[in-house]
Amino acid sequence: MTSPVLHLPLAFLQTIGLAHFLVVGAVLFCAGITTVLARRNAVGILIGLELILNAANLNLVAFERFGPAPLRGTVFAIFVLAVAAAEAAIALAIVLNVFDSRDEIDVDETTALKG
Amino acid sequence: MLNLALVIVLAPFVGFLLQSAFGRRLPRQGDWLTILGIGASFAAAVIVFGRVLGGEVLDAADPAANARWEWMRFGEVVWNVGIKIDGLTAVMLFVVTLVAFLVHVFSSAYMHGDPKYWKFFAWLQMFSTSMLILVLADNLLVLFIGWELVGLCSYKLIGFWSERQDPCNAARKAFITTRIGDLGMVVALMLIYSQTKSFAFEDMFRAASTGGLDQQVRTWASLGLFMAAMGKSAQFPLHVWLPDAMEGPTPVSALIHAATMVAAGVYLVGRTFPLFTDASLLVVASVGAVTAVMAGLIALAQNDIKKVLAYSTVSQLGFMFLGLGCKAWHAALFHLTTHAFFKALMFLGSGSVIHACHHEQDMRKMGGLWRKLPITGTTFFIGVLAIAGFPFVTSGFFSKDAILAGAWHAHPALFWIGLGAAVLTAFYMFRLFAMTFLGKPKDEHVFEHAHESPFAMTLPLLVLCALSVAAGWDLFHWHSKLLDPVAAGATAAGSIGHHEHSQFVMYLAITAGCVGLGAGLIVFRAMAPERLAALKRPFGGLERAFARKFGFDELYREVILRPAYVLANVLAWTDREGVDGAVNGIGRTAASAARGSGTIDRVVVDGAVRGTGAVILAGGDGVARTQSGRIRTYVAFGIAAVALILILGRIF
Amino acid sequence: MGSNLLSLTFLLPLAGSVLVLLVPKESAGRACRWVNLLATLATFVATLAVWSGWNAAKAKLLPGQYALTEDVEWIAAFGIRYHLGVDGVSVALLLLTSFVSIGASMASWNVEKSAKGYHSMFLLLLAGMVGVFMALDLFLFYLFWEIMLLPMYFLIGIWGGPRRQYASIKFFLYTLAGSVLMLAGIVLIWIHHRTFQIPEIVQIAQSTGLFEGKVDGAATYRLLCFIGFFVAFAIKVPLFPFHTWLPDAHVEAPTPISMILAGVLLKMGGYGLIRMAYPFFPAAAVTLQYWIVGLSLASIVYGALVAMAQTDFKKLVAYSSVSHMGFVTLGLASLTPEGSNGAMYMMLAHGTISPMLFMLVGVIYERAHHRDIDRFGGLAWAMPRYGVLAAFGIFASLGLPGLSGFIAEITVFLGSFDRFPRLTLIATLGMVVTAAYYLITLQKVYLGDTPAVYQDKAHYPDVSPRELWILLPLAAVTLLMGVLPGLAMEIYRVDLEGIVKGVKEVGDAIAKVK
Amino acid sequence: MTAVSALLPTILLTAGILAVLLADAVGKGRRPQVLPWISGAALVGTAAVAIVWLAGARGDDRIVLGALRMDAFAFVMTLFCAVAGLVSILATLVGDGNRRPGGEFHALVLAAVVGMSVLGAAVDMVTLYLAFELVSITGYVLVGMRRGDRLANEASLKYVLFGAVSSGLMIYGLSLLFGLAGGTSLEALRVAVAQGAGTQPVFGAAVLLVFAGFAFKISAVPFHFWAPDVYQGAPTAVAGFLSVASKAAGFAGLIRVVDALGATAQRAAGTGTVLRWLDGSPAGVVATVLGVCAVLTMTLGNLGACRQNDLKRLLAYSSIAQAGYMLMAVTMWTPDALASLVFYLVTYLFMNLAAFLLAGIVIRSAGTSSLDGLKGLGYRNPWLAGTFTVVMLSLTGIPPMFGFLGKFVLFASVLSEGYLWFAVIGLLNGAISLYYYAKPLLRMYLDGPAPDAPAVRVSPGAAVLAGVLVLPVVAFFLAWSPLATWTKSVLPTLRIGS
Repeated sequence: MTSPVLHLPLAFLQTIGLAHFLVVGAVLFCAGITTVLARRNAVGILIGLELILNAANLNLVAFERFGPAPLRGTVFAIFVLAVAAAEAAIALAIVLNVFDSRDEIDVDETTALKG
Repeated sequence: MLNLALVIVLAPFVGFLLQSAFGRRLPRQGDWLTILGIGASFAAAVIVFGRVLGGEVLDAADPAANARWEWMRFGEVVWNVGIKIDGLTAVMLFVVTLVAFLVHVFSSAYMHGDPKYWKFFAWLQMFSTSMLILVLADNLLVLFIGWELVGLCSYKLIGFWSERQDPCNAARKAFITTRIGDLGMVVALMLIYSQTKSFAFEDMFRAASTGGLDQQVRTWASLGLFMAAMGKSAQFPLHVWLPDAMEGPTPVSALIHAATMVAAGVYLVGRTFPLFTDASLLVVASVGAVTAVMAGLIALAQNDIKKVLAYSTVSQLGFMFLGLGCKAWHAALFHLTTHAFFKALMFLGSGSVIHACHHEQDMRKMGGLWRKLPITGTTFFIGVLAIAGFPFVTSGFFSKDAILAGAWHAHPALFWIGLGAAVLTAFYMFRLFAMTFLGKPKDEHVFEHAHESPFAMTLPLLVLCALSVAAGWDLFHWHSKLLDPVAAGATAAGSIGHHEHSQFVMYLAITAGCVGLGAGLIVFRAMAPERLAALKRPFGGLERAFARKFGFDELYREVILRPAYVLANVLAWTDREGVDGAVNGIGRTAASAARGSGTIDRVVVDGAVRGTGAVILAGGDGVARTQSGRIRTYVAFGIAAVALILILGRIF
Repeated sequence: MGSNLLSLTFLLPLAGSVLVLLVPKESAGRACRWVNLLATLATFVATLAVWSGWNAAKAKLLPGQYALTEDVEWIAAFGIRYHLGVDGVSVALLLLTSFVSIGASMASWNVEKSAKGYHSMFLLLLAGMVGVFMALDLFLFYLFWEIMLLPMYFLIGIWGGPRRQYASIKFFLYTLAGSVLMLAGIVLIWIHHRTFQIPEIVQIAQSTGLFEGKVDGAATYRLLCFIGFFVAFAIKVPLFPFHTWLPDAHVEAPTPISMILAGVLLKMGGYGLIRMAYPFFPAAAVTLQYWIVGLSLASIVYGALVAMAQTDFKKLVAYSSVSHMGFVTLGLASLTPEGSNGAMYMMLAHGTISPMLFMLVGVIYERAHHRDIDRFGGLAWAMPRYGVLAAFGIFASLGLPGLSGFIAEITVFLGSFDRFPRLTLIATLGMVVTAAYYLITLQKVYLGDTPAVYQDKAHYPDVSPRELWILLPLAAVTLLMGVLPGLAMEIYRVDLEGIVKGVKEVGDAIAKVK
Repeated sequence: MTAVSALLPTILLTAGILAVLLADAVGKGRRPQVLPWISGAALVGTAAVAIVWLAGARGDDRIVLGALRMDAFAFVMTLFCAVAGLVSILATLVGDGNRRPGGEFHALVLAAVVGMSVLGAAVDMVTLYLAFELVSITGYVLVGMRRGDRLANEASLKYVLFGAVSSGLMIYGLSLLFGLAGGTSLEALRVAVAQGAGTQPVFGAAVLLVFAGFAFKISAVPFHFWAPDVYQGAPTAVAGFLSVASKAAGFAGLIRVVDALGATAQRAAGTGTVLRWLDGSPAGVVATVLGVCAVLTMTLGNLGACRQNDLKRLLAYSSIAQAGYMLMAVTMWTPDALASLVFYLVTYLFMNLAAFLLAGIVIRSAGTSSLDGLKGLGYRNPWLAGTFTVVMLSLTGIPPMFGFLGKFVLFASVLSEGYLWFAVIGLLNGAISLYYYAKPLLRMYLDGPAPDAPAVRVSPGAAVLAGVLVLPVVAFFLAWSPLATWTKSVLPTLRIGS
């Protein structure tokens, strides 16, 4: 039983080039964006955020692997990781703060400030 | 000569200043002061009259007389103010100062006991001053200034008893109607100035004769001047204010509406006669003729003694304009002078009658007063004869006959209308005389109290009676000496026709006069009241029409006043809502915000949206609504914007 | 010329305004109104000195040159100079300003509500106004123009009538929106010609024309800039579509401020047109002249008609101001010697007559605390002297010959008839309508029978000496300017005609070329 | 002058942070009085270094460690943010009176200033991103300082979520740019763009994403949503700090990036202004986006403010509108325009800090941040009301206040590029702004004295600080031209790497 996949031109599968990584990066980025928009829970939004940051990391590393610049991309990626961690920590602390005073962190409810 | 003229003008002005400042505290409330002022002016006028008879003339143009002073300067154009005396001015000066003097004397008795006695004399003085400015002016601008000042003084004098509403309305109506006329004068001024760049009479006449002013401009300018004259002399369309002006005290009616102000219109047309082209002269003549007849008819149906006299004035002025229109310049001006005397006589006469009957003006309550007021009666009778044009004895005959002769030569059609008017004049004047002085007294109460007026009132009557007879004869042949040179000047401008005295016209005029008087005698004197009523019945509808003055007041009220008010209110509303509304949004919200009312949102959100202000606030409101407070909408907006720009980027 | 007389004239009220703040708290009421009066009188004396100084220097001046100039470098980076100077036109308006301010400062005699603030704002306003007429540097002019707005906002806003907030914010917004357009114009001129000095700009404008060669499509730039300047000044005049702030501002402003607003602030629009808008862009002025005349006619007739429908006496006088100021723009647009002279004369005449009218309204408002025409009656009997003055004021505003209003109206008519015959006829209609609404008001308020309430002398005393001292000088000037117009005209005639001739020649030349 | 001297400001500030944290720990729970002195000393030291460097021979501004270029522009930004930090700390001390802020507050402010100074000097993508994040994160925490306050919590939550997403977009954009440039240094990017990298389709997307980050930082449309809510929720002093310092740093970073995208090359090549919209060149794209963004920010900021009845929200929208005006200058990208931007930033610093300080005082005494708290203030405390009026009028741009001079210079630079309609829109926006800036005046004066309103106590410290801030706003038009010429000399040395 031949599945359609097999008929794909094998050439596409063999040589994994820069484009593939960028496509995956873009997909990750879009996933992150949709998660941020769809989620009502603050933590859910933070998860989406992590997806976006990792998409950026993937791009960086991919460019570094296929591009001329030696080791610049990965250094950048590592910095991004570090900053992402710090940001997540701060964000969760603030979310906890909100949780204390409101007993729920549904983002749509926090509308005291508006107009 | 110059300082005489200055005395003439300044004497009453000084009187006005002193009287209005200290009048109340002076003995007899200062009436002697004002009589002195106008007396001095009258004396000077007599001297000037004599001098001008001797051929001496004050011409502002020549520098020697230095009767011209620079008033304003624009670039190289200079406007100046000057005094000019020629034959016509001399005559007018004499007439105005004399009548004014007599009226001052008359009112010292008539107005006795009035709370604002001193104020009346102050404004009489001011009126005389403005009239004299008008007469002495050497250019059209100063004449216009005098013209409007006369308007102001007549406003003040008509509305003298200002605590009652009717005099105030009458005064306002007079001022505004004459003001509409003045519009014509302003237009004329502008038309002439734009071509000649000067207002002096001699420049204007030189330009007119040498073609400086083209024909079209001359016609329109002269019609503008005539419009002003119509306003002031209460001619056909603009006559509505004169009968109402009778609300003013009788001496005022005598001075203003018989002799001077009303005559100013005729003087204006006379003075600026060279400007008139044949076309405009035809208009003047026809308006004059129509007014003469129409006013006569209305006078016939009036029962208030002063209203009859008022309409008779309008009719006589129509006569004068008819004369001017038919280029009988000399005759018209002559009629002006004679009419001034006998009309003033009759107004003062009616004043003394009213004074006698304790301010009763309705003729139907009078009758048989001749026995009670002999002097007034006789003088009044002579006045009636004069105005009717009783042959040879009265001056009226000579002047009216001259006008009719002129009309006969120029426009025969208008001559017949004029003749008809003459008959009418005689008829209604005799009706007036008969109803007041002859026949049986209709109201015992009025008749009992009637008594002859004091000497101060009868003296002017006697003087005027003498003059209205004497003026006819060419004493010191003042016609030729005074009027002809000016007429010659005017003819030089090629617009005054030569007229010879035709016998046929004279006889016609005599018969007209007698027929009118006779008919009056038969109808009003002899006929019994009930047959009189029978005679009147077929004319019933006509009479009501005459009584309501052909409905002109209502016509104006509907055609001009009401739409003006409606337009004003509509504009005021649009101003508040429309133009103002365009910017009102901000203002209104600021006010509501300032009141800090809690309903701000309701007011702003669902309030009526107005103009740019509101648009701005709606924008602001839109922005605020996007701030929904929900974080996910914020992020969504952000990303959506980025995506939008990306797509747009792809398209371009 | 070294004399710093002009700076003195401007600094006097400014110093007064600061001095008033230092007056000790408890005697605030009485003391600072004296300081106010003294400062205003001092300013008047200073303007007289300026007049005599200018008179002396006048002989030596070339046409278009300014007297008593003070020119000091101020901000080098942008070429801004502290440049003051006067010519005939500004001297005449300076005299008007300080003269009317004396009356106004006397009229604000019994202001109780935080008197110190009021008098200091009043003097700051005077300083701003005086400055506007003297500034010859566009930036300095704009500075004074805005300085003047601030106190006006507070004076109407705090001491005004019931709807004062609405009126003051509207006044401020209207004028600011206009002046923002002017600022754009000023900056554009500065960018392309690197100068703020009015004489230099006029020089360029009359020779090559502004922006010529500096930017492609210079003509459209000039037109846009002219519109920018014109709108800013038209709002101040106020001209027809931009006038809606005036009735509100007048109705809500206290009497003295109304006097200054009508007497002086409206003239700034006219002054701006004469000093800047027309000379800077003569071609644009000529091309748009029919628009300007149309708007002026609208102002005259529309203003008069709407005035007829008013029941609030002050609003009626405000709309009559709109109507009268329409003459100014009409006269200017005609660019004829008579027309422009008449326009300037109307500014001086209206500048003395309207404060008098507002004072008259103020007198009865202080007594009756309402301004509804229909509720008045027979005041001439209750207050005879007041009645006489009121009649004088109304007839002066009506344009009665022998008073200044008539001279202005007749000269504008004669001037503009040369250029726009048929259009000027429409303006003459205004004369009749003005006569109508003023006489109707005169009758309703002053004549007829006096209702009982106005009879008792306690509440309705005749005009007080202080009020007389305000009204009589204004009446005297109106009469003097009516009988002897030469005196007032000679001050500004030569300079004004020079400016107008310059504008007309350049404008016509360029118009012919196009 | 070795690299150390270039990094002196950063070193000083870091030392300050450590000292503050140490002192706080050692203080055994009591909040020692010394903390403000330490942070104050650090900030004053940094400012002094910057002033000395600027006034002095302005030594070499070579790139340090491949990441920073401490040129004149960077030092101006450092001075700017140090002053803003100092004022914010003083405002908090003076404002809250009773509750002295903890050690971490001082540390965070110092950290933020470090981030801003580095952001002003960044010439490498990595340093740019790090500094950007440092400023943002310290901002999130500062907003959420008052733990118990529900509004503060909500404000910080919104700030952190919105900020994080925006920086996420930015880093993704930067990663794409990294790919295009083949290196993290902005110089590499500039070279790549010069060689036509700009024509690649992905370039537009990358630039946009990076701008998302900066738009968030300077609160420009469409990333301005956080500003009104956060300013309202945050303590007033912190809101002031954000509105001035972080916005200035945002502009500094933006200028570095826009330069890297070939704007200056375009400008130098004499092909007219960068603002040839949609002319296909990469710089054209940048200009179009910036221009549209500027107009939207201005108009939206002004419109939004018209409807506000809360003082802090009103000031928030006003700062959005001011960002719009400043963005206009960046769009012009001429030496005059950038000088006018720096000039405007100086006026903006004094005006806004003064506005927030005064607002803080009024709100604290009135208990509510709504405009009604101001009722009748003009009569109760004339001096406070007077200074507040001066600041409001200066923000509107009424001469002779400082704000007018800033606007004048700004619009002059725009007009000299011939963009008439652009300037007119800006000017009309200025006119509309009068409406809402006059609202406080309305309440303070025009409503008449409010006898029952609480008396407003102004501590001497606050009065002095307010005086220091307001004085230049009123008096600067006397010494105006030295500042104008000085700002021209401080332009960022564009063409990084030359």
